[in-house]
Amino acid sequence: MTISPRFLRRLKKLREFFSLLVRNRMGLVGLAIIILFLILAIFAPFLRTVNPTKVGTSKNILLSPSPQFWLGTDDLAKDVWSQIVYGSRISLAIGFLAAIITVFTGSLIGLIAGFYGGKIGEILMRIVDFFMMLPMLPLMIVLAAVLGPSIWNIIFVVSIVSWPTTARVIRSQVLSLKERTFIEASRCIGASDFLLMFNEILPNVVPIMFAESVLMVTEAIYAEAVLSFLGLGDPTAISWGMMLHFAFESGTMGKAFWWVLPPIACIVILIIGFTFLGTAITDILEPGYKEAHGF
Amino acid sequence: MKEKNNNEVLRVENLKKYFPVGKSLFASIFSGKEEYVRAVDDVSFSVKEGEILGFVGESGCGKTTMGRTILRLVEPTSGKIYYKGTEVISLSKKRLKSLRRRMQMIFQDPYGSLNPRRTVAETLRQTIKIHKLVNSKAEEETLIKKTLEEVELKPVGEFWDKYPGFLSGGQLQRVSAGRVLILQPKFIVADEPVSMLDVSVRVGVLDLLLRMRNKFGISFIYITHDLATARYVCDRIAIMYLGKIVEIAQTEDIINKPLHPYTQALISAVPVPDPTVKIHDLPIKGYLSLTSDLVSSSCRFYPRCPYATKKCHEEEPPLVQGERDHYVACINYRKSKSVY
Amino acid sequence: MGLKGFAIKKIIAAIITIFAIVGVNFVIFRMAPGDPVRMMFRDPRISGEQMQLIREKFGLDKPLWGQFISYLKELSHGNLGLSFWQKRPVLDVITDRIPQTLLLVLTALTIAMFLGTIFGALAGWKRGTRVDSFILSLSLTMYSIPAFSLGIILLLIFAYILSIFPLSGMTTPASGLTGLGYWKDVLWHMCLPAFSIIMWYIGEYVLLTRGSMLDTLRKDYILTARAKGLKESTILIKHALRNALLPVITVTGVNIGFAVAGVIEVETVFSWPGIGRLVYDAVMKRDYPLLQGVFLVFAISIVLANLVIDLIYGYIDPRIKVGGEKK
Amino acid sequence: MALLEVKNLKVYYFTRKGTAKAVDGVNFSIDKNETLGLIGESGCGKTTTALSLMRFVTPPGRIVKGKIVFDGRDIISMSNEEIRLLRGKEISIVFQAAQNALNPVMTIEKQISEGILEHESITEDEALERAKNQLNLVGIGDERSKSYPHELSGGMKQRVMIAMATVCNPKLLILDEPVTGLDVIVQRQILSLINDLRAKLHLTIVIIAHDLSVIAETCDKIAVMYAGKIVEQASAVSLYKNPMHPYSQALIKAYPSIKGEKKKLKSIPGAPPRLVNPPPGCKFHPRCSYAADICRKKEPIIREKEGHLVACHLN
Repeated sequence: MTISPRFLRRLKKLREFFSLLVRNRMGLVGLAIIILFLILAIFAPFLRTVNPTKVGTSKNILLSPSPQFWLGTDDLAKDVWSQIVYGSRISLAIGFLAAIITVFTGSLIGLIAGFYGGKIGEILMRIVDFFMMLPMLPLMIVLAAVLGPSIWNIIFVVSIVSWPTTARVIRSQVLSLKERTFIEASRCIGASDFLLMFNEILPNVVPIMFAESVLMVTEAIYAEAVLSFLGLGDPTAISWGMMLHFAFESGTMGKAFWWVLPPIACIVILIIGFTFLGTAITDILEPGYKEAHGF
Repeated sequence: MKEKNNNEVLRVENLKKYFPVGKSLFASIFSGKEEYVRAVDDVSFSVKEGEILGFVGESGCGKTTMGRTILRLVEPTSGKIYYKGTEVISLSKKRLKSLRRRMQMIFQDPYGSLNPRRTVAETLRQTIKIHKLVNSKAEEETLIKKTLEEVELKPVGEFWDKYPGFLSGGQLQRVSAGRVLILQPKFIVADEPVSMLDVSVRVGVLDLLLRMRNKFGISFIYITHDLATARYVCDRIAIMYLGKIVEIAQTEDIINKPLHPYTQALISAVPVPDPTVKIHDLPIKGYLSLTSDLVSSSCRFYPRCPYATKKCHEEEPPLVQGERDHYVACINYRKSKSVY
Repeated sequence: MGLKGFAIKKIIAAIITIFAIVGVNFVIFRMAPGDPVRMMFRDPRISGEQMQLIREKFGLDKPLWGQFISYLKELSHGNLGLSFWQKRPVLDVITDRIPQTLLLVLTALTIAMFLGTIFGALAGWKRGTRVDSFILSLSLTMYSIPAFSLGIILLLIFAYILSIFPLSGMTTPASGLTGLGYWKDVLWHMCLPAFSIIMWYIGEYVLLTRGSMLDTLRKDYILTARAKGLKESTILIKHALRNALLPVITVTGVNIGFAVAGVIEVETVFSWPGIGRLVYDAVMKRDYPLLQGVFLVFAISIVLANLVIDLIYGYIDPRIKVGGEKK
Repeated sequence: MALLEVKNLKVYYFTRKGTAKAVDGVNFSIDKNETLGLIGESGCGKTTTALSLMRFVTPPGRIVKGKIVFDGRDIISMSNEEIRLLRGKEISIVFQAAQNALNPVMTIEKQISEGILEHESITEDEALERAKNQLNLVGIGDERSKSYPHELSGGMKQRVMIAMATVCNPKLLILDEPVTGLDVIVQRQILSLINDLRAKLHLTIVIIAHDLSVIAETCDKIAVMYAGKIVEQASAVSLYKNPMHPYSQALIKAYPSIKGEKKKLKSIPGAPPRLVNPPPGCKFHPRCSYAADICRKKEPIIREKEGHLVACHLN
């Protein structure tokens, strides 16, 4: 197959985008942080020092950092560094999966609500408004508590709570695009609703969906951390939030800061990484969009 | 009324389009009475083959809504529209699509009417695909090339891969014309096609429309607020005021012998590019009001008319024949002819 | 539609929303797998007979629709059920905690809103300068730190290591303080939790105000004001700030929802005896009736807060006040 | 003596795509009580010129060179405070698109009186009284004084803008596309108002338009701009009767008119040049039907000929 000129143009645009991203200071920092954690997650089995789930012997309880335990041990004598390494997997997986589900659902609903307006749009938006009115964290806590602790439930909970934001952002974009004459012109030419939605409007909102996904990743990482910290995480998985939960519950937090600070640092740095990346992307792609999001 | 004229392309009968005021769900539940803006109110006319009929009026007079209703981009409240004898309003979606090859529209905003993420060739290709106009890739390329030449985007290669953001208003409007022309339509609604263009390129686009008419026999409805450009392209002109046609006649008759006081005001308001001509004040008063506070049984121009009598308030004037092809909707027309 | 119509519309919308929330609340707790009674009262000592009694009391033997009706009936009498953990009516448990939470939240929010708006407006006004980029990057960072993480760090540094502030609670236990001494003690306990909430929330406000400010500064009427020869300070205060704050006010309603999140996290970390800490306890004890009640209280208070803010907005913006809501 | 003299003004925009020379060496002057029309197509630099007169050019734009002498003082070298005291008091401007140029949350009387209070030492009540008089003057009854902008029609907003600009009796009034986007009848009413005010308040006016027909009657003098330069300048009548620059000629020929016989019009081929990479030589040569070799190579300088100032090699 030969490479079509259209594909080449896309490629060139993508390259242009990345060069702009790297030149943006926030974008560069964000990208570097994310890549660092991706490496951590992918190569976790090679980077860990011991099996993070292995309960150690009692003489190794709450040891401070040493050449053997890089970041010390917790109250069950488990290695903190190895837990941190594996925790990155949970955060990134939940972040990406929840973001994909959220942005997909939210965009679809936003697209339909914006495009069809009228009764359908109004009803969809009332539902969105209603969801936006619900207090996010309590809703997540309640859902997580009722559904029981598992990674999949957390992903589900985060998605169900976050999609309305995306739906709203996409809808407002679609509404303003719909006002543009080219949509009416295409309709007049004879384009079907399906074609209008997915061929005319969608390509124009893709940049925003992209930026929205990045922001949703931060939401999801944050949600996982909080839920786990509050004791609603998956007890069989190792995550940074769970580490904090156990530290907090053990009552030994004040004596073992090496157990507490690394997961906090990881959560914060990873969220900052995605926030910076998201800010940089919106900065580059859609100057007007930033203000809409309050950045 | 039903008698069919063979060279008639479009016939519109009693077309009405009312928009409810305050569209919100709540408002319609809690306020009992429904209020409407009568954007198009009982309009009838016909367009002959190869004719350019102008619709002139101020913004808010309903001319754009009327144009969009004819193409069913807006569903009318009531009325009938015939394209060569086929009733358009009752057509199914599928039949409508095939009719779209014959009836088309050129929009006002050249910068907004093309998808910014599509090149010129891709825009035309989209039209070809929707209507499956050709069978092979090669034919497609030839057709696009021919069309671009037709709308004078030459040399074609220079425009082929350009995104709309890199073209000027006049060039964009030519692409829009090309996208429509590729379907070989018989009838086009041109909604203010030059009002957003620079003066230096306006005439170029108007000439393109005239050539499309002369070469392919396409009929046009030319919607504008500018009597001067209407005079340049139109065979006949209809003057609209608040949803109604108040006067319709051959172009030169409208310009030189306007019968309706509103038409007269419009004509004297048109700026003339000649510094030796002095501005005089208009006989017209007040502002155009868009709300539906008018009593339906009075002349709509009554509040602003310098010649208004009590009778104008009580009676809505019908559109009557003044001279051979000259129709006007004014009660005072006959008796006050001398006044004008 | 004037201000009155606007207000009626908003009030009706709020009532509908509250009904929907009640419905959702009911449904969520029926979503739980297994016997709701077992879920609600995870007490192994409970006997079959007692269970039956509870079933009847809560109407759980009826079909779902009937259950909802009796739930509504109980709710209308202020009966939110019995807390399994505290063995008291849920409503009593919650009302006991409200003052503490209000004290913490209102103090923190007021300070955060005040400072956040000022810094945000300043950053927007000085767009592109060093002041701007400093405020912006600091806010983005603050905004990215979950409130509980910040709380833990503060706790470690100021309570454990430096011992400047107390570790937990709202008062020193068994101190027997009264009057001014008591309030001083409360204030001392409140410093760290309030600071955590302020820091988290301030970032949000800075970003919001700055964005709105930038939006406003691009408007033509700012240029008009300059063309009149007004002083920059006059333009900032009379033209820019007033218009920039309008959208900030609307978003405040939404933000109260976020504030609730901050409260849960911070109260948990600092064992502040408010509703937030109650959520944590209810989760740990798997006390479902309590959780259900707390959720309802949170949700309804957010709806009411939003309503108040909408009404204030309607009063401030002449486009709504005089009528003719324009796009 | 000229009230305003612009000498070799250059305003460039430094964008990512390159430097756009929006105004590139513009000269003109206006005497007291004179009205100058600045006409040209979109992007020719006319609005930038107007903004420069009040020093409203903002980054990425910058006044690179030139002098703007107003009443004996150079505006470009003034301090920010000096220029501020001038704005609204001695030089006023009415921006294009009045609907966005009014503050939506302030009554119109407040918006008008604000300017008086800034420049004159009078009480607030007196200022409000003056604002009401001013509203009467521009044909909006003072009973409307407590209205908010969204309650007014487009034409009325434009009247408010004019009232605001003239309330301090400025020496110079700049009108940027004062009737663009308004309906013909409202257009005519606004133009009549401008003519009225000019006589009543003895105003000196710079009026900017893309449409010659709109300003033909109002102006004493017309300057035609093309791609950042003035290509021809003459008295209004003379420019209309005897245009010398091919662009002016083409522009006048391109106007349809409703007066007199219907005539065949001629369009100007091509599109206005981009300011970032303009053609070499005379910027009009790609669209000029008389273009000769020299036009493609050398940029013409503006010279006087038969009372016209014209920048063309062939004249």
